[in-house]
Amino acid sequence: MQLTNEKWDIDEFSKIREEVLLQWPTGAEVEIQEAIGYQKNLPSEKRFSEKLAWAEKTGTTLAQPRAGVALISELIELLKYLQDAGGADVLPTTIDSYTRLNRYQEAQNGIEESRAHGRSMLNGFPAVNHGVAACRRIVEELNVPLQVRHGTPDARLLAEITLAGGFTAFEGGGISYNIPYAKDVPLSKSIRDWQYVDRLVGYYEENGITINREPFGPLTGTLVPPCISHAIGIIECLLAVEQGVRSISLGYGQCGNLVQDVAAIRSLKELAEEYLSDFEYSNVTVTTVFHQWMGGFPQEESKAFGVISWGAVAAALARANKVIVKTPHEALGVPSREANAAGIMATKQILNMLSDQKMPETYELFEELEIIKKETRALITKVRELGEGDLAAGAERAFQAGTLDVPFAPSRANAGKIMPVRDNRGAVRLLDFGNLPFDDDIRDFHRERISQRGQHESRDPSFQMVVDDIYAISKGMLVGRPRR
Amino acid sequence: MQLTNEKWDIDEFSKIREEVLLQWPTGAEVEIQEAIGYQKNLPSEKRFSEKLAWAEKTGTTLAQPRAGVALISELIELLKYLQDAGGADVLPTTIDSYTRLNRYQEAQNGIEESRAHGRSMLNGFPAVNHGVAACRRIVEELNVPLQVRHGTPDARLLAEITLAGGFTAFEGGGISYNIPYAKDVPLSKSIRDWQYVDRLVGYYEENGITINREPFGPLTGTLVPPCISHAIGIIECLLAVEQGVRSISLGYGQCGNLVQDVAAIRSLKELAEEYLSDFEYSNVTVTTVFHQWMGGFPQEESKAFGVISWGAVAAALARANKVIVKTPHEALGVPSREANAAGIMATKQILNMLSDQKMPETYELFEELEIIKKETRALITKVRELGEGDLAAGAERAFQAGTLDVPFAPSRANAGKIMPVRDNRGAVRLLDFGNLPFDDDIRDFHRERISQRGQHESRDPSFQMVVDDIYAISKGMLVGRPRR
Amino acid sequence: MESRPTIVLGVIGADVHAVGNRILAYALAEAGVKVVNLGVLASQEEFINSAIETGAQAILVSSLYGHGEMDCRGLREKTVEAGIGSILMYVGGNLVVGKMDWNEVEEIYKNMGFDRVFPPGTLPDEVIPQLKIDLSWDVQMEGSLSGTCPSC
Amino acid sequence: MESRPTIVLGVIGADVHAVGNRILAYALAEAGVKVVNLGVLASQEEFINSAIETGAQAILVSSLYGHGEMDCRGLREKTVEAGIGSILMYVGGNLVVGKMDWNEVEEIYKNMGFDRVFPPGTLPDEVIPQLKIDLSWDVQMEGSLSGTCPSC
Ligand code: B12
Ligand code: B12
Repeated sequence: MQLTNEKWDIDEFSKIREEVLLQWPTGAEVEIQEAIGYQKNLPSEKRFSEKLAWAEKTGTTLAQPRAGVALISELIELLKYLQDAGGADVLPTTIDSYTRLNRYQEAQNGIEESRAHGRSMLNGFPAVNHGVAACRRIVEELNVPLQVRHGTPDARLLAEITLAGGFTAFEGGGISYNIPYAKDVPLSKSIRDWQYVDRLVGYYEENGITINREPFGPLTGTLVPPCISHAIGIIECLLAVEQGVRSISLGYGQCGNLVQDVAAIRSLKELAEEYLSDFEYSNVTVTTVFHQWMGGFPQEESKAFGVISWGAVAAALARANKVIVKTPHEALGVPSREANAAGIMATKQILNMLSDQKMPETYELFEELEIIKKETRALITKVRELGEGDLAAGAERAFQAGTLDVPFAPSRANAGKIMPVRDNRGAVRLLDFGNLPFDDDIRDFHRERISQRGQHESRDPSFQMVVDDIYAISKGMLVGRPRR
Repeated sequence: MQLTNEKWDIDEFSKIREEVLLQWPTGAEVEIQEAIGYQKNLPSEKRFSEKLAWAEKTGTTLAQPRAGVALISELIELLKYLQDAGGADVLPTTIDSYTRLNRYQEAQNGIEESRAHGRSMLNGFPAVNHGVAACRRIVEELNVPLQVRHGTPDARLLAEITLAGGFTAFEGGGISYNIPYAKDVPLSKSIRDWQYVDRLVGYYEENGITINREPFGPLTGTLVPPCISHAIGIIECLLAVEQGVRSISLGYGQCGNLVQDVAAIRSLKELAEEYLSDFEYSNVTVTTVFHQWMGGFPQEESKAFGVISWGAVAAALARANKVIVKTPHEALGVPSREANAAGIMATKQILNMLSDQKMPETYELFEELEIIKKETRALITKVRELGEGDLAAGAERAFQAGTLDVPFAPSRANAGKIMPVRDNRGAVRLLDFGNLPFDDDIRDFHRERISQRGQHESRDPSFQMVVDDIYAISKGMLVGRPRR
Repeated sequence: MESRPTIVLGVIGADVHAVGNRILAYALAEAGVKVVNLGVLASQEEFINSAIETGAQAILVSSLYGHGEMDCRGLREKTVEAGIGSILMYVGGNLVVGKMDWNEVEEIYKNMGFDRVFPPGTLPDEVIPQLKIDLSWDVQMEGSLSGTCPSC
Repeated sequence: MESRPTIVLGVIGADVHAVGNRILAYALAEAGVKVVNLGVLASQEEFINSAIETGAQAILVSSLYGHGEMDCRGLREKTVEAGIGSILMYVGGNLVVGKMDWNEVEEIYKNMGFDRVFPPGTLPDEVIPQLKIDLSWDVQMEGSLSGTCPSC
């Protein structure tokens, strides 16, 4: 079957669906009509899309943590704490790594080991193993909307179970949950499997239930230039909308330079809306998500608070609709609930203090906005070209050709030829363009910015500079200056 | 004796000096020539003025905590910890409240009670009681410059002892250490007593020893509009320079609106240099000090980290030469050494991450800068007028007339007629001008800004709005919006 | 009891923290209390003398700066000596140096003879209803504060 | 021993954290080690087979994502079965779920048969000298890293 960006025929979908629900015994619990009925009865304050619409209307930035543990009642307790003590505006359920790779048997062992050890031995919640009823218990115990956050190349069964379980938002996408999260999964497979998820969400939508979908913006979290994540996010957005999705949140991982970060969030929304109208989709709501720094964190909690707060500042000034919050334990391990709540509280203090302040409008900001747009358009144009108009096929071929390329990604489907580095102000630029389809204007811009830094540091930009940048924030800096 | 801004005659100074040194037995330990010799032998990395010069040259913002406990070895241990674990660039010794009011006997009791209880019963270090040798032990045990920080209307003996003890910087001033710190001390007395301190510093200067002097910028720390602290800081600067001081740091307490805060730091330095040259003083080095939010803090440590970090952002973007750091314990009590170090580390993480980023230059920033300058000039012009050219006499009369007025100050010398309030973006404006000598342009500016907020909140600006603003940051906001 | 109780308010010892005192005075006055405000730097003697002079029903002591323990010691004994030993006494603020377990702090001050001890960050809204109970008096609070500042 | 030791490097289990692995591979290669890099998602079998095939002197296991305890269990036993039971074994990364006392973590992994256990945030500069000692080999490190990335 050829990979194309076309809405799946309902019969084809239903056929595959039968197989999907057989992947693990809990699949049998899913009854789509009953699930739609369940979703219909959820109060509006538990619907993700409605909370996002409110945020957009009021100019609020919602704060959302990451959190997931192996067992149900522990998860409920944890999420309640983050809601009540932490003040989280919306909640996640983060899925464990075995489930993400469809290793449900290992997840089952993890559940049992967790029961035996009395502490979570899994780094997230194995929702498939726990099943539909367990998800509903979670949804019912909490007062705010819940999203599934994971990193699963094939999330079909996970989506079936959690959406039937009352979750109203689902993170991921065929590219963004493959390239950073897998080694050997072909893009043609993950994109198709995510078309399934989007078709399922589209089916709910046709039945009056809006489920929010959020491509994973930060990718590898490590010096990803905005144009790369923008191009991928917008393609996933368009693929999702084709399958009937109508509520989309596009994410971006903080790079650390304020001007670049604010320009990134603004351009992301503007570009997405531009492409949606270009492709003649209507009635789609696009919101933005800002991820606090996704790369290596400092180990000291107080320094981590500094990083978290700076992320909150950028989210606030960019007027992102949602910010994903890090914790003071980030460098060490899955956070305690107290550390998790602390991250939310520090973030909200900043969001509130800045809610009435604006990012100064400058030429510099405008310039950054324009360069991101130009780069992103170049990447997407090439995808369209390679796919002969089809975005799904084009995306696969673009990765083959390296015209889409994610830095530091584990996937063999990724060329891994581009090399990002910070410029003298800390903005992320490209030292090596790999096969990115950029014209000379763009290339000159990057080269000039990087050479300013080289001069300042009296060294030639090289991989050593990149390594220095990778460690920089964890060592208390933004730009990885040479050690004295 | 009439209060005038004239350099004290050395004989007059020496005569009073004899009395000062008799105020407490430890005064006998001070031998000025020997002290000058001691200061001369201090290595340059322990000299405050040199560290500041380095900061200015390299564009670095130095981080300084507040810290002081009752007993000597505990103080040394504390300061070492802040230097080594916290990474403080320069160190303080904060003086206890009894010493600040020259109640040396009560301070003595505090020392003894602290020994008995095994915990510091004093909120600072009683340097006068401990004497010269104790101060030198402190200076010798540490590797960075040390400043005396206090709040003492009559700091003559404290200055004698600590400067002979090897401290290289001394905070305070005849206005800024009276109005917020005393109730019944006449300005004529405190200004004169601070002329003494400045004359002493000038004497060291004449002998080749530069002691940095720093008027206390934040005053009551609570919604003090920049023009008020600027006018007072600049007057204290000019008074100090007249007595021979050559290294001056001018401080400002964060208000919370980024544009206003950056404009405040920039205008402070520009105005000071303008007045210094206007009064034809030369060879004076002016640096700036940014105080993280000095009003009521939130009780949750994580929220306090948010406030601290936002202060660090403003300090970094304003390119202040020094930032005075708060701690996550601020709302609760004198911080543990760990909490104190945590505040420094969070601050330095931000300072470093922002060191290569710049405040965007906008019209808004320029406008804010100009209004602060205009207001400050109006206040200082009136002081000159009232003093018939003499700044010392003028300052006293300005407070009498209420043309200089500090909000929420305890001093009877202060009119207490002005009333600050935040505008709709959180900048501090004046709701009631009291007797401030402002023209209609300035008044209209404030009124317009405040009325924008009133409209936004659908309520008339009133004292209730001021009360809401006083609590706002401690309740997680910047602007005290009406409770719903 | 008279419909408007009188209370003496002040910040004790060498403490100059004026902001909370201003707001307390304002809020209490708005609630209908007759406030005798000593302001900052108030000595034990001033508290007692004012209470006697004005026939006050309560003494509200603030201490923010950390020396409260030393400054408040003996105050109850002095009220006894002065013949007003049963006067209601509140204390509030940052009552010890440093962050300390609240139960311990409360204990220290109760042992000194204070009837109620209030933690850092106490809002007027939390004090006034308590005062109403302890003085069995009808608070005239209508919604939240409003109007202009009486003392400034 | 041969002047350039061979080591097998990889991220074990279902773990996809690729960045530290890249940097370790790069730094070890720069220091003169022959690096057989399995990358992420490496199984116990892959570690053992590669070590046998390449005659490696050490196995360096990374686990960042928290499932290390479950993923590493039995690895030493498998080396014994495969006849390379005395091969040097290091493990490093974020080795358990959550923040846990480091001594406990080290103990858990030593009991599993690892020779050395490295805490989160370990820099290559700290690993290479240790490897030098354990393999009694002359590191060819000159100052810090330099040159261009070999693997990217
Ligand atoms: C970037 C990142 C990601 C990226 C990874 C992209 C990619 N494919 O590489 C993304 C966003 C995809 C991601 C996903 C996940 N992550 Co992640 N991630 C991080 C993060 C922020 C930085 C990791 C990094 O690149 N560091 C920089 C490199 C240079 O350092 P390093 O990896 O630590 O490696 C160095 C040292 O540890 C040491 N070292 C490592 N191995 C070895 C081995 C030996 C023998 C020696 C001597 C030394 C050594 O040397 C390396 C070089 O200096 C860390 C937290 C942190 N450190 O701040 C979390 C973290 C590792 N992730 C975590 C988790 C849980 C996940 C997820 C499960 C999602 C979730 N629940 O939140 C998924 C897992 C997916 C999977 N199957 O593996 C947790 C692990 C928790 C735990 N152990 O308790 C962490 C600690 C965050 C946290 N506090 O929750 N993550
Ligand atoms: C502003 C401020 C200052 C200003 C005060 C200006 C002025 N003249 O008013 C300045 C900068 C001058 C200052 C100076 C000092 N300060 Co100061 N200051 C503060 C700060 C930041 C806010 C205080 C404030 O105005 N809050 C807002 C008002 C509305 O709240 P409040 O004062 O807490 O009062 C409310 C409640 O507590 C309660 N309440 C108060 N009293 C009572 C009494 C009763 C009976 C009841 C029911 C309720 C009640 O009701 C009030 C209204 O809601 C606090 C820390 C904080 N809270 O964040 C430190 C703080 C109080 N200061 C402190 C210290 C130590 C000092 C200094 C000694 C300097 C130093 N070593 O750092 C000097 C002391 C000078 C002196 N002699 O008193 C410490 C006290 C430490 C301790 N107790 O362990 C604090 C806690 C900071 C800290 N963590 O170190 N300070």
